[in-house]
Amino acid sequence: MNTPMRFHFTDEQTQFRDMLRRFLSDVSPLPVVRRTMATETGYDPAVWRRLAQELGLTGLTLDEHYGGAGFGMVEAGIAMEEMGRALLCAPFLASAVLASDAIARIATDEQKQRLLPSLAAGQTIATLAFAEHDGGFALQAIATEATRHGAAYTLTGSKRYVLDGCSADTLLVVARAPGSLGIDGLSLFLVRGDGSGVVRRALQVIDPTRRLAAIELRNAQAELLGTADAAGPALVRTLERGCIALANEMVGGAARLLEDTLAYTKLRVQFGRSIASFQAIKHRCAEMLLQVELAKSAAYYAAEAADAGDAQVGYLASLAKACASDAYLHTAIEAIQLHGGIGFTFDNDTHLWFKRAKSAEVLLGDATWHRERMIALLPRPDPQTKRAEQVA
Amino acid sequence: MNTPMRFHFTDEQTQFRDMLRRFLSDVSPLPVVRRTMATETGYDPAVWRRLAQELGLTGLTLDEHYGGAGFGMVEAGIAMEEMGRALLCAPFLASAVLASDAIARIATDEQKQRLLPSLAAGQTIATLAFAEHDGGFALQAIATEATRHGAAYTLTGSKRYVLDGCSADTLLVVARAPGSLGIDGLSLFLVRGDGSGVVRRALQVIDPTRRLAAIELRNAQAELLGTADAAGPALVRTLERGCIALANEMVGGAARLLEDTLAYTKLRVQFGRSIASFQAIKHRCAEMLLQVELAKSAAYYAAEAADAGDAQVGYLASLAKACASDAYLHTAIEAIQLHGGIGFTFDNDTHLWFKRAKSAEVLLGDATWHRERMIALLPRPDPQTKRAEQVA
Amino acid sequence: MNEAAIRAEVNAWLRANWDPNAGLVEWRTKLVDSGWGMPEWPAGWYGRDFPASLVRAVEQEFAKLGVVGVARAGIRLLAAATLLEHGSDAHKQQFLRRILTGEDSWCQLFSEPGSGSDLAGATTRADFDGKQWIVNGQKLWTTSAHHADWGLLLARTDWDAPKHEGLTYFVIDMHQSGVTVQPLKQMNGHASFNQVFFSDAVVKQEHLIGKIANGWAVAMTTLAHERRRADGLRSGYADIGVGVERTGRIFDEERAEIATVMEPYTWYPQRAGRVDLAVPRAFETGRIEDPAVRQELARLLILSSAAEWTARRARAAQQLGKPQGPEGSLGKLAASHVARLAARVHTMLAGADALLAGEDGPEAGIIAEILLSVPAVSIAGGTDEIQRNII
Amino acid sequence: MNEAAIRAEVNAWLRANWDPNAGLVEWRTKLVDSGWGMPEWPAGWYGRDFPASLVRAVEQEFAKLGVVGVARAGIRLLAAATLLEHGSDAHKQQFLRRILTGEDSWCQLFSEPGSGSDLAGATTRADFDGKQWIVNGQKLWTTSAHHADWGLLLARTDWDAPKHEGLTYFVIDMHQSGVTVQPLKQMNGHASFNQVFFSDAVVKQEHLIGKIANGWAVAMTTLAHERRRADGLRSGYADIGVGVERTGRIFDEERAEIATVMEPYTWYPQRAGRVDLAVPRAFETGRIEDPAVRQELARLLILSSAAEWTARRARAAQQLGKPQGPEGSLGKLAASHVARLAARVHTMLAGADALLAGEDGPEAGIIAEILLSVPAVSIAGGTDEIQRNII
Repeated sequence: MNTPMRFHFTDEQTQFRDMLRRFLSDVSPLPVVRRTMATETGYDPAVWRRLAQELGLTGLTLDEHYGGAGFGMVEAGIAMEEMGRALLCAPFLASAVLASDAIARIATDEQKQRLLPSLAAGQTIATLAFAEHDGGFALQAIATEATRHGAAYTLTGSKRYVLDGCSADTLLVVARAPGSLGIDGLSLFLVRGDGSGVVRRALQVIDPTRRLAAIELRNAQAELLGTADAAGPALVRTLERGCIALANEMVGGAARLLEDTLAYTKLRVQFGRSIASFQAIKHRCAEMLLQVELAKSAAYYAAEAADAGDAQVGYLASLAKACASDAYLHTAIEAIQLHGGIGFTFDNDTHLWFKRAKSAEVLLGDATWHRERMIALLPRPDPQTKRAEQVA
Repeated sequence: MNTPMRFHFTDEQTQFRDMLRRFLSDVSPLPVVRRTMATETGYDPAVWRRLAQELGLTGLTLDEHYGGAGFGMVEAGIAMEEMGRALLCAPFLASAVLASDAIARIATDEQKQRLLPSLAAGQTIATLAFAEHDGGFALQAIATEATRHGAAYTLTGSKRYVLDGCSADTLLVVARAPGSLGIDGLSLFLVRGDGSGVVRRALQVIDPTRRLAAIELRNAQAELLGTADAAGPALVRTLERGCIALANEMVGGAARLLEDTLAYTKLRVQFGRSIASFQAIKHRCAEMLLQVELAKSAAYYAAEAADAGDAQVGYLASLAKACASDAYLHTAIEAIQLHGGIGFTFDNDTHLWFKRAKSAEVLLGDATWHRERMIALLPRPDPQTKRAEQVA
Repeated sequence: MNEAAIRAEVNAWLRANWDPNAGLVEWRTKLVDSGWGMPEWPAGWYGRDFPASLVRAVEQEFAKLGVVGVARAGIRLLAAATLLEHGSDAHKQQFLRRILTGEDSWCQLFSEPGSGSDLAGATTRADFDGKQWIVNGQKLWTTSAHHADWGLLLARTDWDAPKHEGLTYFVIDMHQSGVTVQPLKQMNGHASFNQVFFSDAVVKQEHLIGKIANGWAVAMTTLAHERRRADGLRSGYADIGVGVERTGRIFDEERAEIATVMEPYTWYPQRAGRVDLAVPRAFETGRIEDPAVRQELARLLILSSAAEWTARRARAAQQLGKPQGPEGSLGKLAASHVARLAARVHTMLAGADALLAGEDGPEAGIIAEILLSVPAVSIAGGTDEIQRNII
Repeated sequence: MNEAAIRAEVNAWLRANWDPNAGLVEWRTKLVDSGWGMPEWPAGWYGRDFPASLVRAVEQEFAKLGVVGVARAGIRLLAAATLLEHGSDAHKQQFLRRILTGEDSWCQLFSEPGSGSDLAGATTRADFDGKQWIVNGQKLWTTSAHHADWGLLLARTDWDAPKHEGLTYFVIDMHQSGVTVQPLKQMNGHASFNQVFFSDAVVKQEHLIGKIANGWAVAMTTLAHERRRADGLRSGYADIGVGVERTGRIFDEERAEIATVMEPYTWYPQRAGRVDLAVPRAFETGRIEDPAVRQELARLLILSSAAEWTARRARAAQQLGKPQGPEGSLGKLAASHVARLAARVHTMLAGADALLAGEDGPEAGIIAEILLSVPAVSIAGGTDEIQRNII
């Protein structure tokens, strides 16, 4: 990296985190999470309103100009981390991160002026509908086509794994120009969730705290956002930010699981002694701790790099996502097992994070996919560097 | 598998193993190993003679007809396992397994009659020279070319990683017909180690108990063995048997390392108690034991399958090699670390097996290569089987 | 005794008495009284004091004809073994017969919340009120409690003695208001275990097994038999009537009995990782072409095959009466490795669909069930409990 | 004291006295007497009783001009710290000055074969013959013994007392016939440590440090300083004279001094796995095209980057005076993961060449040295020993 990294949070950022942690444990403690995840929409509008009105989180990274707070990826990461800790059920990633970022990057000033303020205020919820059954989260694989009718467009295709797709008012649909390939010819369209030619269906998910929808588009009315056929590169950036946000969510959940597990093992007594005193348990906890701290470092670094405009942010986003995916899942499995049989029961909370770890692992591409992407983005080193570093 | 497997050794095989173990600890204890590995040829002709004359090991798998014992892959596996335990330095794999098997499969009866008896008697040592710098152990990558002159041939090319290449009297060189590709057009040739146009050089190796040579062939005089351009498929079988033999050698070494480590940790006292009583050490040892036993099962199964003429022997050979490679290396690293600082010293014997594990891991293709090969050899299941097994 | 003669005798008896269209209990009653149902048991108690070799011979004769044996499902036989060793004649009189006929089903009430595998830490209390025992407390990890008639109860009767010496062993009637059985819902939606709550539940004075404060010793008997029989019991049904088509009322009733007992375990194949689905799905999804998938799939095939072969080696050695090698004890450790790796492979194979469950999920939700079940393998402490409860 | 003033004063003194062409000892003698060489030390003993903040300021002034400081290599400063705390004035008089000038080099004689990290288990004996101490026994894991003039010796003087209470701390003259130093050859061919054998070696009565049987307490002082200084010492040379071209006799002599001390550690970069070589070699060998290699390489890059960033986070927190989080203590665990994975990647990248060493091996043997060195990372017990001995 050429940009000097801080490797720590500013006092303001730490205060923001503390405030957020208190707020979430207040408005969304686990009983609320359990109640919310059992509802149809999977989130609590009242909580969402308080998030928006009392903390302005819904506009966290949007320009003040649009009623946002104008913060960067680091603050978004802190928010995601705390939400991951608290298992908050809310369309934050969908609306406040992915959709907001996509509009901010791609839409025209007029469109931003029209769309962002209500998003920033949390009055409308938007989501990014790009993934499809074949190809999953790869933009290159998008098959949904846009047909132009003068200034207007209609979209036809099937979107899947759409975050909060059923509760979103506004769908930002990625579609391609007929005959285009790869990320060329991709455009971002605005589609009303209740628009004609739009059929939404809630998918049965492995993680009840993160809702997904399948969306069928049959000649759905759509408004082009920004320039036609040129959204590809911007969308890549948006998804990278999504990965960084998700990586931060994951380390929040993993860290919380670790704390709970340490507390539980210290508490739990077997054969007359705390099981934490069993050396083998200690070693497993140390390994969990390592995984969590490494993943934190990667997630924090990627967020800081994004704000610093680091040219390698794509590489770092994939690194953070892959690192956090493996760490979170490992931590979750260990947490369940170290809780003993009770950790596998539904009344014990551990599985809620396990399921979140599982969905986060797969969402926006799994670790294998991001490891491959890392190498694809790796710059070929010039022969000098190697010799140079050999002394180090 | 359709052939019924025994999953145990016969009493005769167990007696053969016990006898061999006693013999090796008698003729090649570790001090002898250390002395031998410091010699130029890297093996002890006296020990080799005793192996041949007292046990007839050099002809273990050759037909009685050629002065061999006519045993199968299981017995060869037992021999390799015991040699791996004892770290025997001898050209057994090169001469008694690879070279003998190749001749037996490929050569004409007249050639076998001429070559095998002296191999069986251990009077001559042969090795299989097939690997080359580019492509390593893949037959497909062989570039050495054979030029025909009437009935005679000359070979030109560079062989590398040739087992005991400098001490072998007879080189079995694999070369291809000009313009041929893959394993088509490969022939097996007999070349005298001291023949004209043959330049042999001992390579500096990571494992002093297993010697390798680089062999330059410049219009070297060669005798074609068997039919021209048709040796490919037979050589594949020969190398598969080599992998099974090597897998058995590896489990022998791994099992021995495990035993030594358990003994050492029980012995070693720290803070007033045997370190074996530290739970974390126990768990590491249990994991080592699992790895070793799994690798044994795979190595034994492959050997039994080879003798049973199992059609999947290629798949099983790669499975056994990959399994044993990872298990042996894991065991060796753990063994060194559980021995504490002393385990890293040259005077402690652990590193001798570690180096053997390292060379065995790479020889005849590493675990990644064999895992890939396994899948390539995997038969596409018919849709029925799945449903059928679902109930199981 | 001469094996051939025994075989002839049992065979003749079976041909004379076996009727696939009889009622299950009706047949078993006849079988139990004949002494052929449990030949290893004492002659005085429905048995013939047969040594293992002859028992095996008898079993083989049963298998040949596909004859249904005595009830073995659940922990019935553990209860019986315990009663045979520590019970009074009255106990044997009252319970053994109905155990073998299958009329009574039993459950084990040992573990408690928190105590995990430390059974001696039990805090469920039993107090004698002068004419009967009053039980209060909670048990966990009881498998068949929801359909059990009787329970093997380990409860604390002395709070001053060292923990192993304050326990007493009872047989408790599960059909009473003081006993509440609640299924324990798991993270994967299934419920293999129950919690059992006792509030002033009653145990007749004569249903105390062994002596007061001697419960630990009695419980050890139960656990010892549990371990010894585990394998046998699990295969208990598998080897009956191989190749004999099993039609008739008696088989229907037996199938029903088995179904009831097996019900809590329908997810166990998923817990083990369903390696059998990996290769077919790799081809069907086309992910077999992905080199990274190929590596992980190969790792899984290596691990699971080697684990299976290791188990076969252990069994072969056992059958040859060879000294049991270490490879026998490794099953659990291997199983947890297999399950974790299988979950990773299934996740890779499912791609984005790994997010989905139920009808929307791959294999109609089976894959999701795998991903949500594997963490149960090798649960620290809990495992043995779980494993042992499998029939 | 005012920092600016201090900076000015030291800067002026340096400009007046610093001469790159002076002899190393000559310069250091002047430096030591001036009190600027060890400003944190007591005023009475070559120091100025400076607090850490001012010491840092002085060090920065030295760095600016690229001035060579007092001798820090090896365990000299640990010896000095121990003598300052437990030594008599005579000891300080005799040893401190020559430690700082670099004239004397020291080694630590604590660990013994078998005792591993359990130092109190020492069995090397020291017996008083009426006028001096006679030492017999063996020490292990001593780094600089082969060029040391003096040794810090922990020996047992009372065999009846509990193990911690029977030890006494001495300074032993390494140049005597009773002391034999043997390099301890490692599996990778290097020798970072020595074995030291004592047969009737002699220690002057006045070279006993502290009181008889109080050796454990004194040793604790040495170890405490060892841990506290570890980082500082390791970077000791790195941050000197950055960007200042370092020519002149004094620098040559210092380089020679460093070379001597660093010699046993030339293989440490290989032990750490040489992650820096992975990417360049992946491209050079063309193996970067292999998808399986790409996965492992990515895993390595993730692990090593995250480990480095974790260390940076710990340092940043430390510098901000924030409470030290857990991330600080994880370095070793991470390092062993990195090393193992790096070895795997280097093996994959080398292909069949991973069989070869020395000139025939990839990178002229560096790769082989990596493969033969990584097992040394996180050696159970041994590790701390090894780590701490790194300057």
